[in-house]
Amino acid sequence: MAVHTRLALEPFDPARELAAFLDGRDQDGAVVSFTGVMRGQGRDGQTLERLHLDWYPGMTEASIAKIAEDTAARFSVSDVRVVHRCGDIQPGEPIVFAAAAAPHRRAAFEACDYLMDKLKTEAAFWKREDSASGSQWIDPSGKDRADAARWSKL
Amino acid sequence: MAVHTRLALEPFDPARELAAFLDGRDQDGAVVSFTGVMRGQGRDGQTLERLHLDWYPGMTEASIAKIAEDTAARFSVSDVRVVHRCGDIQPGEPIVFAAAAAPHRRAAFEACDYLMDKLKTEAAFWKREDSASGSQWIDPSGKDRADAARWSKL
Amino acid sequence: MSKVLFFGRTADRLGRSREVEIPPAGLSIADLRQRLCNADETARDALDRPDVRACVDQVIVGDDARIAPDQEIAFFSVFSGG
Amino acid sequence: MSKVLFFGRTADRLGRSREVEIPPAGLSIADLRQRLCNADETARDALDRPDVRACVDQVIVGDDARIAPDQEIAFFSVFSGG
Repeated sequence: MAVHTRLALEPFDPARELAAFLDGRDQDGAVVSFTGVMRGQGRDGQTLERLHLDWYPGMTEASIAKIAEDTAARFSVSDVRVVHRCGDIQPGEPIVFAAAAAPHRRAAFEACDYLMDKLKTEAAFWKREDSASGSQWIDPSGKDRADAARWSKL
Repeated sequence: MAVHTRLALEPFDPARELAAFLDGRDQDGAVVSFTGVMRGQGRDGQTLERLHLDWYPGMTEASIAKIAEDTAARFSVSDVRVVHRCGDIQPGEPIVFAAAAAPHRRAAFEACDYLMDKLKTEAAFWKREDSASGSQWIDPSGKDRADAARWSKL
Repeated sequence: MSKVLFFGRTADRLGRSREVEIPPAGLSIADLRQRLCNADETARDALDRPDVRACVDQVIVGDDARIAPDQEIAFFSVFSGG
Repeated sequence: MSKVLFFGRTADRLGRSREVEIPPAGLSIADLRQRLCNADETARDALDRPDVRACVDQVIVGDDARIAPDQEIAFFSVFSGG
């Protein structure tokens, strides 16, 4: 089993990540990936100029690695890959690529879903939305928290 | 909303499909993709030489398009993309790429999951596994049927 | 002559297609199936089965559906899915 | 001098870091927080809040945790997630 995680300080290409994740794979029939793209609109509908993801060098990488390893241990998956941007992110740029490979597709879907729920609530980032009307630090949404809470019932 | 489906007679590149699906996207934050790869082992553990997906030109394309359109109508998704191989497929080659884009990740996950459950049970293909010990036509597995049946309860 | 198409395990036994004569007045799927089955044992083995469906102009139909000479007809076992 | 790091909205107010003197005998997080708050109003506004957590050597700790001069200390509000 391989767990690969990376914090990206510069824009990255999700398609390249998928290509790398698929490379040489012939025993795990199912690969599910999530790509999160920076939206041009904030939660209140305002036009966003930029998303800033502040990070704590070392601790942020460790938090992502831990979430990926927990996911791999919890589901019947062969491999997990996470690439997460930090710093200033422009609309349209990828924020996160998360993927899970498994012999069966249900495990791959559940692992990727879980991975994202955890990354959205527990990864060591501080998120700020910058728009023409100012900057605003963002807490995890109630929706994100509710999504993450689904797994504690299993 | 755009629904793009394609029946591929030759090997295709899932990473390129993801790149095309992501291109120009800046209002839909969430993209979930599934890639199904031809496994080197059959259901009984035997080494597979080849998977053959027989298809009915015209009807097979229509069945895939219908599944993709039903998915787009059922979930709050912006775009759906499906590329499905047919013919002779070698171990390690992609069989299917299915992706959904949505403003919110839950809809994208559910749409992609539903899309795959339907493709695995309802797409107009006839599947044959070829191994050294012979060829065998395959029906949808009980697991695939059970997965597809989950959605009728919603 | 009209062409009847076969797919999947049905094609394994009967080949990709056979030519049949559909009378101008048409024929029911049940009649056509019977005719094909009467031609030889292989055809009977392959087609006289409840899981082998008929399709006219790419739409799955029941045994009482009528077919005209210029329609596209196919027989196949249930889809395996992708 | 030891460096105390700040992140997120805490860093917005206090900058990325401040230098503090940790005595060789060590200090509790509560003491350090108090000391920083006493320095100026901005620091009090930023740090004297229940949602601002302390972290020693990249592990989140409670207010009674002890810190030594060579440890890495940080204060920040709760993670937003990615």
